[in-house]
This record gives sequence, structure tokens and C-alpha cells, in this order.
Amino acid sequence: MVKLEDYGKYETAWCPGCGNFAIVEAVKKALVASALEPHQVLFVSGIGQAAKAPHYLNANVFNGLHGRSLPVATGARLANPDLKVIVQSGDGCNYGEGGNHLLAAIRRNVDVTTLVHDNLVYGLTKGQASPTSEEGFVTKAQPHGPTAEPFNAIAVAVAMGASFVARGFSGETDHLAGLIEQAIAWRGFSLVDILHPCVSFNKVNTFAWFKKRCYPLPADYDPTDFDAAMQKAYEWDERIPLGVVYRKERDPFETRFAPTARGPLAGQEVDRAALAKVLERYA
Amino acid sequence: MVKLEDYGKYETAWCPGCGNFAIVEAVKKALVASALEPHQVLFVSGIGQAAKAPHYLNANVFNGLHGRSLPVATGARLANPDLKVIVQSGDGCNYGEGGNHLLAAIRRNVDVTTLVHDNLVYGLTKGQASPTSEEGFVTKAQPHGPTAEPFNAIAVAVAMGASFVARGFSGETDHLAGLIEQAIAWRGFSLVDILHPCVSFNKVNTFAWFKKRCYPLPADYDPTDFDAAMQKAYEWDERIPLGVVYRKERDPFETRFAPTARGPLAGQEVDRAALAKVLERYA
Amino acid sequence: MGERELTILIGGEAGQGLATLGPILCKSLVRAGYYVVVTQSYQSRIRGGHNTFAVRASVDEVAASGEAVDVLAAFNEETVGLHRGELTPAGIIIADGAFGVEGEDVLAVPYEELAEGRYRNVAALGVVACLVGLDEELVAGVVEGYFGKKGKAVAENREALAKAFAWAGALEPRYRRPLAAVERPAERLTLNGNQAIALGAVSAGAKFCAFYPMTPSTSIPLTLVVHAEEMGLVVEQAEDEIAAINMALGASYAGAPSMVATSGGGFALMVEGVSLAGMTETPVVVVVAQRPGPATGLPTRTEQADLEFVLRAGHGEFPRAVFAPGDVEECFHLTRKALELAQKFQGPAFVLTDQFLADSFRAVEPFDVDGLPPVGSYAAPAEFAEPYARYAAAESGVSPRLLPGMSRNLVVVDSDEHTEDGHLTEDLDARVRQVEKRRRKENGIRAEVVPPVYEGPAKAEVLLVGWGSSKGAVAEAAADLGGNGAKAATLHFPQVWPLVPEQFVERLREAKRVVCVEGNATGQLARLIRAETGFEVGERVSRYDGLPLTPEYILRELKT
Amino acid sequence: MGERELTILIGGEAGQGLATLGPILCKSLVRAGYYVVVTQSYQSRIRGGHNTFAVRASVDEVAASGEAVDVLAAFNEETVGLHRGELTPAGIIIADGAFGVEGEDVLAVPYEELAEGRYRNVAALGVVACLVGLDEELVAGVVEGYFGKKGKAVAENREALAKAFAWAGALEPRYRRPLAAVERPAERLTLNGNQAIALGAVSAGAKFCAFYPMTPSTSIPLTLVVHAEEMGLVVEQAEDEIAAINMALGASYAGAPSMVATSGGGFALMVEGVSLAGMTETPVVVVVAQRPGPATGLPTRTEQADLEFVLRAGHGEFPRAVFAPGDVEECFHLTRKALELAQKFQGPAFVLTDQFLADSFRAVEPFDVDGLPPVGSYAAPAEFAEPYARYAAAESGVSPRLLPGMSRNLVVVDSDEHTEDGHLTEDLDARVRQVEKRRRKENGIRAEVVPPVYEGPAKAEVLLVGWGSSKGAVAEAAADLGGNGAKAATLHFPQVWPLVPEQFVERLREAKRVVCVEGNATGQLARLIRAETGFEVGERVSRYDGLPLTPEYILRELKT
Ligand SMILES: Cc1ncc(C[n+]2csc(CCOP(=O)(O)OP(=O)(O)O)c2C)c(N)n1
Ligand SMILES: Cc1ncc(C[n+]2csc(CCOP(=O)(O)OP(=O)(O)O)c2C)c(N)n1
Ligand code: SF4
Ligand code: SF4
Ligand SMILES: [Mg+2]
Ligand SMILES: [Mg+2]
Repeated sequence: MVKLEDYGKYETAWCPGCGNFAIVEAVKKALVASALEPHQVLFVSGIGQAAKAPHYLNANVFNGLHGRSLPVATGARLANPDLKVIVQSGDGCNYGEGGNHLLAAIRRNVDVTTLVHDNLVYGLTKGQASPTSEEGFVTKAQPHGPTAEPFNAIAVAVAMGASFVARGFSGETDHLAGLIEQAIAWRGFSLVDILHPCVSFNKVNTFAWFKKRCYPLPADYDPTDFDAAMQKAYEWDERIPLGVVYRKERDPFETRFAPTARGPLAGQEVDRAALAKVLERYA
Repeated sequence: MVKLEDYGKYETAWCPGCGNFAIVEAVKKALVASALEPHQVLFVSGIGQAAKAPHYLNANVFNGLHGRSLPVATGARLANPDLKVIVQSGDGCNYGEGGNHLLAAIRRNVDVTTLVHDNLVYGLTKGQASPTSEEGFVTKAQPHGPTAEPFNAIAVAVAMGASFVARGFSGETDHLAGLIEQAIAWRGFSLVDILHPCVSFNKVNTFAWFKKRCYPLPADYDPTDFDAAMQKAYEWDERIPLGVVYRKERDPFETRFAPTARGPLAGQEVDRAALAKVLERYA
Repeated sequence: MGERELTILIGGEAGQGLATLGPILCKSLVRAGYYVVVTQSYQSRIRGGHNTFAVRASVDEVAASGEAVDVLAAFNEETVGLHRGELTPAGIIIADGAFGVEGEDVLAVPYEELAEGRYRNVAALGVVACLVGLDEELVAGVVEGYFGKKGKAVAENREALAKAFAWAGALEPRYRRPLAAVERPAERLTLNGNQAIALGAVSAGAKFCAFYPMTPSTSIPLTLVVHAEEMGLVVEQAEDEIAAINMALGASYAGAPSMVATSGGGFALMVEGVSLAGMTETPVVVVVAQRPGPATGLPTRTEQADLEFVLRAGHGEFPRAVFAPGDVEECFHLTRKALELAQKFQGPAFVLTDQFLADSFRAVEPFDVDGLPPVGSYAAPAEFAEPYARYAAAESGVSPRLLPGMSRNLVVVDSDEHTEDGHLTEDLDARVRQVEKRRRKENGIRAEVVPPVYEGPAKAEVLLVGWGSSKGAVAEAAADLGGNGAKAATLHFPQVWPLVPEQFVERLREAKRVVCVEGNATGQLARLIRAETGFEVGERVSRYDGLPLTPEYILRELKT
Repeated sequence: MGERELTILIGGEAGQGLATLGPILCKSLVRAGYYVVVTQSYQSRIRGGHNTFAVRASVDEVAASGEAVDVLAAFNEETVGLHRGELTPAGIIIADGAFGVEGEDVLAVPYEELAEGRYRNVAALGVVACLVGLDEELVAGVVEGYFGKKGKAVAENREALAKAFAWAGALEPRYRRPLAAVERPAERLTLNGNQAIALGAVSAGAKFCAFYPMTPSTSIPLTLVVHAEEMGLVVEQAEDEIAAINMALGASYAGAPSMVATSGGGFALMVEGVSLAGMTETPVVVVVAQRPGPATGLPTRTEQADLEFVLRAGHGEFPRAVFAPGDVEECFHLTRKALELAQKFQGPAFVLTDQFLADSFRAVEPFDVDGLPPVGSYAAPAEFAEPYARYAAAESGVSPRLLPGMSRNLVVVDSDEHTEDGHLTEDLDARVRQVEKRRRKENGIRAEVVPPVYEGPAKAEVLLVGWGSSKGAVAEAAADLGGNGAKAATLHFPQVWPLVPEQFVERLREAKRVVCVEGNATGQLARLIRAETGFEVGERVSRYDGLPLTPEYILRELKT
């Protein structure tokens, strides 16, 4: 039986009070609840404060480039469909630099769980606006606030018919752990946008700010109802719904590739007889 | 008075029967109807068959890189707010390679008209699936059809609250010219997804296929009604609506930058007195 | 009797079928026992314009294409005008009688009588094939291979071919240009460079390829797609080139020998990923099919101007190997070698080809499938220290690489500088150790360099130096010089990085006149040689008009 | 009397205010008339870890930082442990009494008594300032400049400062390390390298900057943002680096002198855009602030390992200029020069800096604002042939550049190879003409090269060669060698491309021992020199641990 301790305890490079701590705790809980052992899990991350998270968990890690975790995760899933692949990165990583890959991952429905640590700011580079920063969010780079409207990832994902779309909040850690567990269990792409405070650079969307607004979706909410999901996607200013906003079963991407059905590509030797036949066709 | 002939007649590198011809004609008509003279207009394009279009029009042209027309257009608008900037490129350019820029352009609401020549295929590279290719669209690269679901640009744009979202069809050239004219007149970002047949590589979504499905949105359709727009965004298999699907006024991006209010940046000399004051602050 | 060698040029618009007929003609020639070298020239458009498919067919082994045309098969009138000047004195033009082209050298074909519209192509093929002395049944077999054995079209094609052979067979001898008879050899393959790269990769165990279409690289993934299921490959079209290389790195990390293929502009987008491969020490083969730049340039033409770019691509410092195949066999074997090195030294290995070679069909001796040495994955070594550390500071620089999920050991890789166990670090001593560890891999890579090949007499009067696809042209130019009494030699670089000066610098020093022949404007290999050896190449032959280097071009430039 | 020179090192965690206090201390020292050289060392985190801000302050002009510390201001206990070893024999440690650090050299400060929590920083500043002999009013003025003149905080800060000065002023002399008095000079600026780049650009008429945040480049756009409105600049944070450079090219095409600033990984993403600038001949200044790679590497440290990468970045061949400022003044002036060249020769010009220089504050003589020569836009030339052709094959290679919308002339630019009027072409002769036209610009760029600077006796026994930010360290190392009787000289390259061998090769040849000093592992400048001149640099001093080159480091390495 896998235990919380199996996922280790690490010193972090995060600021005291940062929401990332709670997210890592929630992830650990979800992994344990999913009965996954460390070596069965691969975390892929980009660059940013959030993207350091996998270093604070005992598991396989590919900590790649800013914004590029989804393609890495996609490649890893295709090469080894036995790995449980989880992306952890920030709002800047996934919605800014990596925006194009998010669109592609949703369209592919690759079986990767994507945890977006959404603090509405670029943390590691010291507080510029991120794609989710709100109007009027003043920074050194944006003295009059962002020049663009915030990116509504939930709305875009639902509009694209993403197969699993959820929102969590670091301050509701158990609820979040539950969401992550569902996302991990989901067959196909799952997006969990996780709101969390950045105590150093986001003085607007603080813990209290989130706490006041966030509420769990009611028990009778039907995440398979597209219209309802679209509506929930726009709730923000006064009240922010937490939970699985939308869900729709689709065959995952990996199933479209015959060789993945035979397990990890790594074990598959060159079939010399087949190769000879292939070459024969050029004679 | 500007005339159609001012926009010239050129030999093209397109296949006979290609929908691009009609699109260029519609663009010319729209420009004339907008009373724009060639030197007032800048076409920005990427790479692809569609992206060649600006070479077949008498106007200013920046024919840049595959997928990168929107940032170029954005920079040009900021540098010279007197230019009427129009992007012309394919579905691959705008929804594939350039997907991240499309998201950003919508969020910025930059006053650029984007004409996406959408033939549901990569034409210039000889017929691979594009982001809009439908399930089961067999190509040499996708022998079992695309591995991802088609990208619904209209749905994503509407979901993001894009300020002007329309769909045209090359086969309804006058209607298309009208759409383009409206898009050009629109203050802010305007997206016109233009369906057109690729006679060489798309044997599924042919002229007849489109012709059979496309219909103009009824006169009483209200493009400011978000819910209605969202619904129309998903009409496809049987019937495809043409027209302005969604519209919402927002201040354009350029207005957020004080210097652009003073006209083209090119004319603005270095203010030495101001510079001296700036330097003084480091003393 | 007959000709020992002929160049057949088929010219016409895009969309007229050159891209199908050309390969059929090639395969027929190869099956009949001739050697071929193909040069394809096409424009960045789907219909119209002017394209050519030129086959130099020869009784003897040839490795370069020539400029003179013996048989000009014109699919449109324009072709006649454009290429008549290239005809040898005895050259003939085969054109539709309907074009009304006149002249002694013109064979007007009544295609209307030979076949219906869509089968006229095959009729044209039949006429050409017959005139150069190919056997009808042999050609028919090849046509069947392309179009299948069943259906109405097959019968119609067969009939068109028969009529064409009958018609052409009845012509006066002056229209015939039969190749000298050869004994039909044991089976050989007809392959172009890109097919050979794809097959080389598959044979070496490549299991993953991500790509974004880009001429002239696209036929590599397309060839892989054809064989994906039988060979257990995953091939995916990515949303962009950045995704392509990052997917390949993810797949490689997880254990699939991986590759990407692209061209200059697409490679530009992969550069950050190349650096990531260097830092994470993840094997990946990157094929760059060159075309003329900068930017979009001439997307369907050829050039050799991305050598320095590929060599220095990526921020920071890390080892790499860069191969530059000179012919189709080298495409196959050097791609295998690239895969091997990428796996063995855990990082990026490059194959630098170009449009000319990519599209150049050749006759290739069959590969000894059972004899091909297996390419190691070098993952999951039997021995490593516990606890497992992905970046343990091995003496060779090559740390033990395990695969995630394959054991209870955790595989942690990081784009930040890292400790031996793969976690990001701010420890500057750890940094230094990792820099030095990575650099030590250079020794291993150096020890496996494919040396440049010197051919010709020692202490040459003229030494022609080249790399990559110009191999055949350079060799033939030197042979020509030699034939005219000069002591001419060649030095061909199948691998352009690392360079090991001891392998070749003496050859440069002892030659009287050293000329670097390159398909670029600034002399990139010449500069590289000087950087690595101090030797300054005195003369250069440069080509940058988008066409491949030919023996004639080199000889012309040498004279001026 | 007093010291002619002191190094003050402030150490503590991220978030403890070093980044604010350090600059205040510098500015105070500069206002008081001293020279300063700052080295900032920090980690890739926002809170915690260990950061230092070291100021070498001197009566005489200095250009490098040293390793020995005279005054160690420890904001936490860890700092004492980490840096005690660097103290000079007479060095002192200033630490909070609460840390309980013991020793002869320790000055325990009762911060609790001097100020409340958030004002303790300023108190610490006061203690240091007082002990090094700064005037209280002067420091108070600088503090006010940073925190504003009004509000409660100002009064509290002032009070903390006063208490600190009072307390420290009453200490025994053995704790004092006053700098020798200097006459307060005419006003000088306190600038770091990145500020100077930003201000240089603004002064040269830059009007557009797009960026994506990336350490250590971000302070360039942030400085531009501060002055955007008063100077009429548009600064936009792009969605990614690809967008950033393409926006800059769009803005430049439309007439705004444009720039981007980034670091290695971000630059990697801009490479395709660089090639586009080369092909479309669009002016753009690209600032690359180097940090250790590959990949994410050590994001907050320094290195000089992207020279070759920047030099060869982009597919295809096109001219470029690469500057490598050696100090803060050069940051200002060479950025101006880069803007000028980009505009004049219509293409990309690079400024290669690094984290050390980016963050290194120095005392800078005020620029003669009215005397700065205006930087031409070179757009809209008075004369050009009708009809207007953007790429007319000018003798100089520089075609007449008009701006779209500014006249009835149409400006057509293309990433494909193009005709003179900018439209895409498949005409291979047109291709050749454009390649040659673009290459001719190299002559003009070459004619304007900022030559390397040789300092020291001719025929040196030891010639230290360096580029970019190591300028000061190399100069000081040579001075030290000279002081010890060696005939030592230096050769500093403020521009690393193009190289004009005649400007320096004799210096290399005539020196007895040539040592290339570089902040990288493989010796990139050394290789470049060999490629361009054939001269093989015999020895190298390399640093690649993430820290800047110092005179001491160079001298140590020279000995081994
Ligand atoms: C290509 C590239 N561009 C820029 C950076 C610099 N960078 C590092 S983290 C970051 C933003 C991080 O923001 P986010 O993803 O929201 O993560 P957070 O730090 O807020 O958790 C940036 C721009 C980089 N590492 N690579
Ligand atoms: C960076 C880069 N990648 C790939 C290409 C090759 N390429 C040229 S056009 C094209 C696709 C064109 O498709 P689309 O945008 O739909 O235009 P269409 O030809 O269908 O009009 C591609 C992949 C390129 N030019 N640059
Ligand atoms: S900067 Fe913000 S996101 Fe980063 S560790 Fe600190 S609080 Fe967390
Ligand atoms: S390939 Fe398709 S899109 Fe391109 S010109 Fe031909 S028909 Fe038009
Ligand atoms: Mg963030
Ligand atoms: Mg298309």
C-alpha cells in the first residue's frame, strides 16, 4: 500500500505562505488515494514557481522548458502508455508561452492530467501580468494593468469540448485532492485550473479574495451539461465555482496508434522480417 | 475615387478552380467599398497558398513567416495606427502554427482584420490534415484521418468574447465581400473564417459540399446575443451559417498606448529635453 | 551496342504527373540494371509553373547529375523552349504532336491516338521507355506496382503502354537512343535520400517521430507513416515544430528512440529544444533538410547554408554530432549512426541533407537486413550505483540512463542545472561538475567520427573539398580534371562535426591548390576547417541559385 | 585619510531587501564621489536562499569587482558562515546582535533598538554608510529619492537612519572603515548595464520594444516601461518570444525603430524571426543577456556562452553585427550603435550582455544629451528610382527603404526570395542578385566596426584577450601582472562580429603568450579568432561556474 510518506518531504524554494505548498499536498493525497506508486507516475513541468513542484515530490520527473510541458507529456504517453503522466505548471507556462500546446492537447484528448497552478501572475520572473491577470492589475511591466483581457481557460476548454475540465483552489485542499484524483482517474485529457495565492506578487487575488468567492459546485450540478458548463465558466467576479465543470467521454489520443497497444515502445525490438519486407517494396 | 482596377490583376500560383481566387476578388470589392486606397492598406500574411494572396493585390505587403502574421500585424498597427492592417493566411497558419497568437490577438482586441482562408487542409505542403480537418479525413500523413478533433475557431473566438467573429464562403463572393467590408470597418479585432475549396487536396469539403450546407444567417439574427452565437458556432455537419456570428464592442488595444495617439511612431523624434530629465533621475 | 549513359529530362507543369512518372521510369531503369541519379526541380505551387524530373541513367556507376540532356520529354510546349538549349547534339525532343513544335530533333507523338486523356502520361512513359531500350514487360510490372494490379485503370494503363511501345517501336532508328545492354543484376532498390533516411532510422530502431510538414523534409515522416504499423512506429503531426521536438524528447525520455525532421525555418523553432536535449541528455535525431534561405527563401530548391547554424544551434554548450550524407547509401547508414550516437552519448545528433539529395532517386544495393548491426538503446544499463542518480558523474561523461516506470528507480531529468540525481540546484560546484561531465562526452563522440574520405593521388595539384550532397558532383569534377591530366583529388566530409584535424589536415597541407566546393555563398565548411585546423582554404566554388552542384558547374567555376 | 578602496558585501535571503538597499548604497557612494562596481548574485527564487550584493567602492576609477570583502553586512546568520572566509585581515562583519555571531571582527548591531521591523533594513544601511564614512544627509537624500518624500514611512526611514548613524558614529575607531575623502564631483549617474542599454536605445530613438520576461534581460524592458510615456515609446509584453520579435519586425517595417530583449532560451525562440529580419531587411536590435545554459541552466547567474549561437542564429546567410559591451558606458553607446547599424544596413544587430553586467551598477559620467549624434532612420530616402522597388539592387547592397502608408509608394516585403519589387519569385537569377545584394551590405558593416582595443606595451609578454563584460577584470589582471614586472597587455573586443583581422592580428602575432579569457567552457572567441585569422590562441582562461570573471580568478588560472 502506497503511503503519503512515499512521496517524500522536501525543502522548497517557495515563499512562506505560497499556495503551491497546499497544491503539492493535495497532489500527494490524490496519488495515494489513486494507489499509484512513485515509479508509476511521471511529472512533467515547464519553468516557473509552479513548475518546481515536481521536484518536491518523489516520482519520475521531466522538468523541461517554459511552456512546453504538454508536448513532452504527450510524447512520453505515446512512448509508454503505462505511465501515469501529470503536468504541473503555471498560468504563464500553460496559457501564455504554451497556449498553442494547450489547444492541441485538448483536441488530441491525450491522457494527461494537467494541473495549472494559476496565481494570475508570473511569479518566478517577479510579478509581470500573466494571461489570467485581471484588468487593472498593476505591475512594473504593466503600469496601467494588462493590455489584454484575461484568458478564460475554463471557457475555452469547455467550448472546445475538452474531455475533463475542473477548477480547484489551493485553500480547499481536500476538495482539490478529490478533483485531482478524479482527473487522474479520467481516461483522456483532464485540465484542472488551480487558483492559488502568490503572496509576493499578487496583492489583489489573495487567499482571502479567493476564499470569499470560491464555492463548490452543488451536488446536483451536472458536468455533462454543456450549456450549464459554459455558464459556470463565466462565473468569476463575485463567486467562483469549484469542481468538475465539464466532462465528456472521448477515446483518448493514444488509442489511435496501434503500436502503443502493445505496451511501451522501449521494449519493442526491430522486427527484421518486417523490415526486409518493407525494403523489398523499394526493389 | 478608388476603383477595383487600382488593386491590380496578377497572375497567380494557384490551381485553377481554387477558392482563393474568389476570396481575392471579395477582398478587392470590400476595399473599394471601404474607399481605401492601396497605399493606406497593409496586408500581412504568413506562408501557405492562402498567404500568397497579398501578392495578388496592389497594396503594402509584409509576407512573413508561417503562422506569425498576427504579431507582425500587431506591431505594425502599434507603430502606425493610420494603417488599415489586414491579415490573410490559411487555417494551418492561423489555427496551427500560429494558434497562440490568435488567442493573444483576440485578448488584445488589436484592430486588425484577420481573414482565415480555411480549406480544411494544408495546401502548399501537399495535403496534410490541418487543424480544421474533419474526422476521417485521410491523407498521406494521416492514413486513418486526423488524430485530433477539428479546431472550432468560431466557438473559441466567441467563448473568448472576441469582438467580431464572422464566417464566409468563397462561393458566396458578394456576401463575403460584405463581411470583409464590415470587418474592415470594425474598430477592434475581427476574425473572418472563410471556407473555401481546395480542389487539389480536399476531395471531401468541395465547392458542392460547402454550397449545399452554407446559408446566410437570417436577417433577424442578433450577433450581439452571446448564447445564440455560441449555438451557431457549433452548426456544421448539416448546415453552416454564414455571416457575422458575434460582435461586441471593446476598446481596441492601440488605445492603451499613449504614443500611438500622436500618430505614427516613425515621425516622432527623440525629445532631448525629456531625455535629459529621464537621465537626471539616475543621478 | 547503345549509349553507355543518357540523361532523360521530363518537364512540365506541376500537376501533370511528373512526380509519379519520374519514379516509375527510374525504377524501370534500375530494374533493368542501370544506375540512375535523379535531380528534381519544382516550384512552391501545386499546379502550373515549370517542373523537371531529370534522370541520368548509366551503364556504369554514376553519382552526380549532369546538365546536358539526351532525351527531353516535354509535357508542355514551354518545356521545349526552356530546355532545348541543354540538348546534346544527338539529343531528341519527345513532345505531343499537338504542340506543333518543329525541328529535326523533335519526335512528335500522336498521344491523342495512343491513349485517352488520363492515360497519356503512361503513354508518354511508354514512348520514352521504348526509345531508351527498356523492356515493355519490365516497365509494365513497375507501373502495376504503382497503380495496383486490379481495376479498370490498370487495364487502360497497360493498353496505353502497349500502344506506346508499339508506336515507338516502329520509329526510324534516328529517334532511338537505346542504352547499352547490361545484364539484369540481382535486385536493387530504387530510393531517394529521404526514403533512405526514413528506412535507415527504422532499421536502427527508431520508434517515434513527430513532425510539422515542411518541404523538403516532409517525405521522411511520410515514408515513416507508410511503414508505421508494420514496424511499430508512432508518427504524429505536431501543432508546430516546437511541439515536435518536445514530443520527441518526451518519447525518448520514456524510452522510444526518437527523431524529428524539418527544414531551416522549422529547425529554427526547434533550437530551444535542441538545447534541452543537450541539458537533459536526452537522445534525439534531428534531420534538417536544407533549402535556400534566409526565412522562407526558395522553399523547393536546394542549398547547403545551414551548417554553421545547426552546429551552433542552442544556447549554452553541449556536445553534438552532425552528419552530412553524400549519397543515398550514406543517408541510410549515417542516419543509423546518428541514432546510435544519440543513444550512446545521450543527446542530439543531426543529419544534414538538402532538397537535391532528398529527392534524388538512385539505384541502391540491397541492405543486408540480417547483417545490420543492432543499434543499442544504452538505456537500462546493468550496473549503476545505488541510489540511482540519472546524472552520476561518470568518467566517460555518459551517465547511466534508466527509463521511467521500468523499475522502481526514479528518473529525474531537469532543464535547470542539476545535481547528480537530476534535481535543480544552485550549487555552483555541482554546476561545474555537470559542465565537465557533459563535455567529457565529446571524447567519445570524437572517437567515433566517420572520417573524411580522400580519393585520388597524394599531394594533389587540385584538391576539391566538399561535404554532404555534392559528393558525387565533386568526385566527377575531379575525375574530369584527372582525365585531362591534372593530379586531382577529393576530400568528402560525411560528418561535419566534430572535425578531427589529424584525419585530414595533412591532405590539405600537401595539396597545391585546395578548393572548397559548397552550396552556399559564404563558405561555411571552409571557415569551419580554418577554425579547427588553422588551414585557410584558398579557393571556393559556391553555388547559391537554388540548384544542386553539378560537375559542369564546378569545372566552369574552377576555370574562372 | 581612509581607505582608497573597499568592498562591501551585503548578504541575506531573497526578499530581505538587498535589491533595494544595494542600489541606495551605490547611489550614495557615487554621489559622494566614489567609483563603484557592483556584483549581484542571486538565486532563482523570490524568498529565501542566499543572495549577495557586493559593491567595490573606490577613490580611483575601477572597472572590475574583487573577491576580497572589507565590510560584510550580514542580513542573516548564514551569510556570516558563507563569507567570513572572504574577509580581508582588517575586514569587519556587521550583523544583528540577535544572531549571536562572535569574534573580533564582528560588530553586533542592536537593530531591535534602532528601528522597528520593516525599517531595520534602512538602519542597516545607515550603519554601513556611517562606518564607510558617508554623510548622513547625502544618504538620507538618496533614500528619499527611492521611497518618495511624503508619508509615514519616510519619516520612519529617516529616523531609523538617524539612529543608525548616531549609534555607529559613537563606535570605537576599530569598527570604522572610512573611505578616503574625495571632492564631491559634478553629478554622475548610477546605472547598471541593463539600464544603460535601455537608455541608450531610447536616446537613439528606439520607439518600440516587445518582450517576454526572462532573467536577466527583463530589467531592460522594465526600464523602458518607466520612461515609455515621457519618451513616446510603445512597450508590450508579448505572449511569447516568437511574437515579440515578429511584433518588433512589424513595428519596424511600419517605421518604429524597434528592439527586443531576451536571454538564451527566449532568443532560441526568436531565431526564425532573426532570419526573417535578414531576408526582409528589416532593422531590429536584439539584446541577448546571457546566463549559463544549456536550457534553463542557472537562470540568475552569468556566462558568456552564447557568442557562437547568436553569431550563427538563423537559417540561410545574411549580414549582421554583434556588439559585446564591456562596461556600462559601452552598454549605452554600443546599443546606440546597434540601433544605428540596424537602421542603416536594414537588418538585425545584436547586443550581447550577461547577468553580471546587466546587474552591475557603476558610476557613469553624464551623457552629453545635446551632443549625442542623432541616429538616422535611413527610411524614406529622398531619391529612389520610379517605380519604387523595395529591394532595388543598390551598389552598396542597401536598397531604398520607404515606410508603408507614408506615400503612395507601396512597400512590399517578403520572406520568400523576391524580385526587386518585393514579390515572391522562382526566378533563380533574381535569387542570385538578391543574395549578392544582401552580401554587399557586409562591406558597409565592416567599414563601421568598432575595433578591438589594445592596451599595454607592444610585443607583450602576456596578452590577455577578452570580450564583453570581462573587460574590467581582464584589464585589472593585466595591470596586476604589469605591476609585477611582466610586460602585460589586453585586447578587448567590444564588437565580436564582424571581425576585421587587420585591426588586431598583428597584436596577437607579436605577443609572446596569448591567453583568451572567456566566461564559457569551450573558448568561443578563441575559435572565432582562429576561423577569421588562422591564429591559434595558445591558452585559455575559462569560467563556467555561473560567477563573473574577476581579476583574482584570472590570475589564479594563469598560474596553474
Ligand atoms: C523561453 C522562456 N521564456 C521566458 C522564461 C522566463 N520565465 C521563467 S518562469 C516565467 C513565468 C512564470 O509564470 P507562471 O508560469 O505563471 O509560473 P509561476 O512562477 O507564476 O508559478 C518566465 C517568463 C523562460 N524560462 N523561458
Ligand atoms: C516554420 C514553418 N513550418 C512549416 C512550413 C511549411 N509550410 C508552408 S505552408 C504550410 C501549411 C499551409 O497550410 P495553410 O496555412 O492551411 O495554408 P494553405 O496552403 O492551405 O492555404 C506549411 C506547413 C513553413 N513554411 N514554416
Ligand atoms: S513568488 Fe508567488 S508563486 Fe512564487 S513561491 Fe512566492 S508566493 Fe509562491
Ligand atoms: S492546393 Fe488547394 S488551396 Fe492551394 S492553390 Fe491548389 S486548390 Fe488552392
Ligand atoms: Mg503564475
Ligand atoms: Mg489550408
